[in-house]
Amino acid sequence: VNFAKKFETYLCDGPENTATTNKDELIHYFTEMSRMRRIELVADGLYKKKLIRGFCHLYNGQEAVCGGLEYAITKQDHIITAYRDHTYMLSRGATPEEILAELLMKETGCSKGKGGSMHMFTDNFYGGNGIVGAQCPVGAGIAFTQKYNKTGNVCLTLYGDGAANQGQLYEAFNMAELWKLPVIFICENNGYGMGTSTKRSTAGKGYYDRAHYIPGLKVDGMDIFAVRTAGKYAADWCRAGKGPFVLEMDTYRYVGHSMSDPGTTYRTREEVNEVRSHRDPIEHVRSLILSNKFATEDDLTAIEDKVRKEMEDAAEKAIAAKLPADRELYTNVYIQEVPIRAVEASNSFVPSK
Amino acid sequence: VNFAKKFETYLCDGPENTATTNKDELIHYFTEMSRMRRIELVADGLYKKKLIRGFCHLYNGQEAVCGGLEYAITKQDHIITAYRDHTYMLSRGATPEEILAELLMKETGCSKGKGGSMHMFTDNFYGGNGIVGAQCPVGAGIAFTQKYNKTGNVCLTLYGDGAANQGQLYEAFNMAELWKLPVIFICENNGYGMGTSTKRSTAGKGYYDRAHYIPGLKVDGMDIFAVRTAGKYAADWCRAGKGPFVLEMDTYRYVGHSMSDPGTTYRTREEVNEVRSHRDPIEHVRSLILSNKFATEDDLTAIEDKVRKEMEDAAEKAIAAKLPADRELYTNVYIQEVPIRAVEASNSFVPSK
Amino acid sequence: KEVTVREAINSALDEELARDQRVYVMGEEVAQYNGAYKITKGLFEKYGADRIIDTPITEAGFAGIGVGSAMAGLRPVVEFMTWNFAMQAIDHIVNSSAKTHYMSGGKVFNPIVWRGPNGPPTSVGAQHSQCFAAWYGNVPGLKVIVPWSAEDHRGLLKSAIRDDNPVVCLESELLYNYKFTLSPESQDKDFLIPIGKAKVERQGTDITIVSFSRIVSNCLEAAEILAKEGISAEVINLRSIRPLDVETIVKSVQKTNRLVTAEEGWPQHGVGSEIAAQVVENAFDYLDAPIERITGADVPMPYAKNLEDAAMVQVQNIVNACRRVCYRKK
Amino acid sequence: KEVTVREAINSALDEELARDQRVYVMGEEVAQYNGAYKITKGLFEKYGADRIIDTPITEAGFAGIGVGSAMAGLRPVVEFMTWNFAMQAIDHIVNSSAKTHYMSGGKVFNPIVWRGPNGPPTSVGAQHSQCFAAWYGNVPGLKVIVPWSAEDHRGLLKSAIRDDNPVVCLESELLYNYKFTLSPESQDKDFLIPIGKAKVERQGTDITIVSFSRIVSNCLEAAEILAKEGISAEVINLRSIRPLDVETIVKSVQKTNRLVTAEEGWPQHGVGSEIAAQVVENAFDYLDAPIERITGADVPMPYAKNLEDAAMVQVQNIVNACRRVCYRKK
Ligand SMILES: Cc1ncc(C[n+]2csc(CCOP(=O)(O)OP(=O)(O)O)c2C)c(N)n1
Ligand SMILES: Cc1ncc(C[n+]2csc(CCOP(=O)(O)OP(=O)(O)O)c2C)c(N)n1
Ligand SMILES: [Mg+2]
Ligand SMILES: [Mg+2]
Repeated sequence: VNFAKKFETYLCDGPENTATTNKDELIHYFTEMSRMRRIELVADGLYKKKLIRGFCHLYNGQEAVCGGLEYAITKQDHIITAYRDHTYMLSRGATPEEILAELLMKETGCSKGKGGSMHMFTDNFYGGNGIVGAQCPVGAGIAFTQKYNKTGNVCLTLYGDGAANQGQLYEAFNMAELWKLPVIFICENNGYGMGTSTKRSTAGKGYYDRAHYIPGLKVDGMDIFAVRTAGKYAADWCRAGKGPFVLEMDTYRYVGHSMSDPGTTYRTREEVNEVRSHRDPIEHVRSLILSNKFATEDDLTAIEDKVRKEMEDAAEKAIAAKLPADRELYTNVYIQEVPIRAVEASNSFVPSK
Repeated sequence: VNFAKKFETYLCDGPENTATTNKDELIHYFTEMSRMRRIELVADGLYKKKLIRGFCHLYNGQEAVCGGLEYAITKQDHIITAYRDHTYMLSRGATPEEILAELLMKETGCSKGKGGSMHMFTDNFYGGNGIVGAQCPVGAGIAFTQKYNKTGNVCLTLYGDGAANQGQLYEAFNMAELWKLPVIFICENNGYGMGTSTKRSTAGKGYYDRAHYIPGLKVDGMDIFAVRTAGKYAADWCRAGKGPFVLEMDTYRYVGHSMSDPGTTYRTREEVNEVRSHRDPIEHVRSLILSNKFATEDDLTAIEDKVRKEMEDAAEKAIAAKLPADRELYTNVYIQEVPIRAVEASNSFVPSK
Repeated sequence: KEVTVREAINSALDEELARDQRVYVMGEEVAQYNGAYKITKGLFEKYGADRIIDTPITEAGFAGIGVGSAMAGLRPVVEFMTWNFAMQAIDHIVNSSAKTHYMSGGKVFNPIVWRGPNGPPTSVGAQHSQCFAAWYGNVPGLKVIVPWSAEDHRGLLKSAIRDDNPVVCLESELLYNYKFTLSPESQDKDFLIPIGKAKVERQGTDITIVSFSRIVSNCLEAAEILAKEGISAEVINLRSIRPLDVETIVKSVQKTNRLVTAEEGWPQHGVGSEIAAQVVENAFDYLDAPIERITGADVPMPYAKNLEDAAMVQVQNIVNACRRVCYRKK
Repeated sequence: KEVTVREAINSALDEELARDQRVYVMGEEVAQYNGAYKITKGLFEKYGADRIIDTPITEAGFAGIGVGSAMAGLRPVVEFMTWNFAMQAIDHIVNSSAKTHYMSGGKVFNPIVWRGPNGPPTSVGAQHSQCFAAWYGNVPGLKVIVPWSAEDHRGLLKSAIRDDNPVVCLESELLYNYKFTLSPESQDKDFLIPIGKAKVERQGTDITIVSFSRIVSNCLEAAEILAKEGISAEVINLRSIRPLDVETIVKSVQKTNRLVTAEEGWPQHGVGSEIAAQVVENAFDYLDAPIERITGADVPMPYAKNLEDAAMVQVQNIVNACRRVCYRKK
């Protein structure tokens, strides 16, 4: 595959603007990205039925970033992101059921129903963080442990274009470079932080060159192969002990910021439709499959049907699951189970010993 | 005067590497920088006599920065800095007596004895800030008011090489550029933040190019004319509505970080002596005066004697002044005088109405 | 006139912007988006980009800019999208804004209002549900207002904007849609409520219930229930946490001899603790029963509805506490 | 063996670094400079640059790095040069470290110790003198220790480093030079003091004085003065603010029937407020007099010595309060 948009490079040569793939891989990527798209659609539906509440940030449109990055690293590498985290759970290996159960507030949820949409965690995935920008130094810290323990693993640290202005990101850049931490800072530039366009939030033009002294690449975040190639390049850089790397993913969010945002007051419908019809990451893979005759339209529809069924089954199970037991209110505050004061002191929790 | 070290420029052409001056100006600068040096020596002596307590950060060696900047702007322009602020008080027009009285905890001090070394304030000078980096966005805010009120004035915002890594500086850079605020960010790079050299604290090489999208100059901070020239250039830039500017002042602190730091464990005596003997900002002006025969050695000694006397007189008056009245503990907490709880509630302050 | 709390805040901002050219509004999404919670609706259109200012998501930075602009002569109203995010800026609120007037011996002023929703909304989890009343109320140099009704929001916010001290205004997202009737005088564009005076929202003789912000509603509901049981509860709306109007509380306790406090925040070192301590200091001999404090449960806020309900103050909790305090006669 | 508090902390760090390879120390000037207050003296030389790490002056950044490294398996001890500067990082202490174990339903751990000097030293003014005991003590998910003696510092800090929860350790710069005798057992490299238990430092029968950190010294001095007047004071050293050992306090008050609290922090929503409230909840019927709280004056800390002395808790203030509480018999 040749990449439609070439990488823009900063302080590095950058990888080739092409990647090779094969039938199995393409089908796999198509399937995985379809799963991501579908789980969000299911979440959207459940939200509208008022079964999910609170903030719920969907990922529709950005799937190539999440997908491509996972295939650039190994499961022993680490990922941390902000609150838009459902698909990262999927790509890291969590089951749809534990994700949807979390959204549905169930004890079978990945955080026992205590975290919610913004706070999901699984193996080598650290959430699920609600404070814009805060995950950036935390990601550098995860990379710090890799270096300390000489594991050879890297940490992918994701943040948005809005988050990219947060001062603590620059503090993390500085220490990551000083200490040569194996962290890849990845800006998912989807054009907006809530209702604010990048132009209004950010001076300067790029996000891939923002650390000034750290090399970077600007990547077509709608092309899973470009993402994968860039991710591998950056991971190799880190693993070679050369320190941190910055990636800017040029991507787009189709939906509103969270469920309460229609997502249409600060941008036009045309803008959204334009991206949907010309740059959709799943359609890109679909057309590669079809043009190479690796599968027929019907084959792909069959995959989509399977994926839909998977997610619907998961939702059904999650809906059927139980809410967390009342005592869960008081567990996991500390590692030890300790007495904890309730709203009425007289009802305070005393763990049975 | 031609500048020994040329400006390094970033995203701008920069000014000429030369300045013109005259006898009066040279004598004036010599006098003013001598006053700065002397007030710090007096403070040092009073500290050693235990008349001054707590943190006390001296400015010895950096006088050309404080001096040169004052002559680059007008008294209607604004300045904010960190805790190393005594000389800025002088250059902004405060009397030595109110500065020393503050250090000596007297009611005649510029902050009535309530602020101390780190917290001094005078007209269009906003301190005197003890939290590293915090003054940076505050300075941008002072500039915000200038733009809002269309005064045409600028705000000089000073910070150290250590402070330059603080994330809030980058947040301030971003908003200053987005909103085209007339703020000059000035890094006084004296080589160290406490005991940490710039090499160990800061990735990347320069401080003048750190905002990435904001133009900057690296300036010989030991040459008052270079500082003045750069300051004027930056102020013109701001006044033209072109937004913020960054200056890096290459300077040096002769003394320890604060009084408890001998300043010799993290650098060699040779390093200090080398700067003292080859780059001293006051000696530079002295030699210009002498080589141009604008005055004799004796004339200059006479000036120094006068300055010494001025400072000693000020110290004497400050020593003779009274400590703040007891009730001052409770005033200025709020603009209004309100009842305030004392250590013992029963002694609480009730303002007489 | 019936208005929502949202409308009350909006009108207060509007009137103060109109009244004083130095007043401006700054925060994330406050301008073109009309506010994340639509508090600033229409202000951008009316006052323009110079006075209604969208910021990047950089709380420390714009808080510092707010302080600086105030020191240099303006009167900013800085919105935090929620107070949770203000933790990134708390150094400026405390060290730059609260302390500077004192440190400068009275030379430097920074008349600034810090406002936004505080405490738990619903179902947004641990990082978005913290109540900061106790923290900010701890800090000399700050005033802290906690409006409940539409009248409170108008009168206190307008006073805050005209106050020369930094003022923290803790609102509640859940209140934004609540409707209240505005008296004619509270509709006046110069309607001000003095900061530091509590209001007795309901007279009673048997027990005093002290609360602030949204929970005042719960207390009034609890009082209705208690009334049916023959317990006459006096409900005090603090209106401000700092200054704390101990006088009004003590006066009430001297009458009722019983006290329950209710707040959304965590219990330890909470507003209720301070009130209990002060009542013991000032009215010990009048107390006929221990004081009960109703607070948010001492846990990070959980997401699941059943847990969250158990973690938050319900009307029933207040009723229970009042019953205990009243029946436990000595 | 006589040691200073500084030496006690240093030895605790040294032993834990030796014991567990996952423990590392990070902060400003902790390595090559041996610590701004020389707490980490010699550790850099002994353990090297991989485990004793100098950071740039970027509290938010290195606090976040600390949390991340802990989540991924290490056990950082993060020094803030003083707790005042930790306000820049408080979002990480609260939102990233205290809440994550809960939010993840118990999946994510972050065993991290946050330590540094807290409260007023002398003559450093308003921005460098704040006490944060009440704030951090407010937050579920954190443990907060407040050591006083050399033994406390060793035993509590070592427990904190071995604890799987985030622990805030509030020290006092003024204590660093204080000398204490270490018992043989407290010199043991596995000497641990359980977090959450207060210690009765002095037995007494007439009045209970509760305090923590440096002010425990003042209380003991006050007790000596009171003893001469025939008042037998029991002095309780809290050792931790969270969990707060109410049981020990209540037991003491049941015996003495009188209570005075003393702390360096500001009064409103302070540790004393909480103790007063809890004692009223749990031992109301035992109280023979109102509780008095001695606290830092409710002002930003002034620089001038005479004002500062008046703003800080002195032995005499505690004596005065105890006298009032004891004479005011009913
Ligand atoms: C510190 C902080 N400030 C504000 C918010 C509210 N908020 C949540 S998401 C968001 C926009 C973030 O935009 P971006 O970083 O571009 O990420 P995206 O939502 O586009 O993925 C804002 C302002 C927050 N959660 N934390
Ligand atoms: C946020 C914060 N962290 C730490 C400190 C302690 N501290 C005071 S000055 C200083 C060094 C600052 O160095 P630099 O910015 O280079 O300024 P210089 O002292 O060289 O003028 C440090 C670490 C502080 N005051 N504030
Ligand atoms: Mg975005
Ligand atoms: Mg420096």
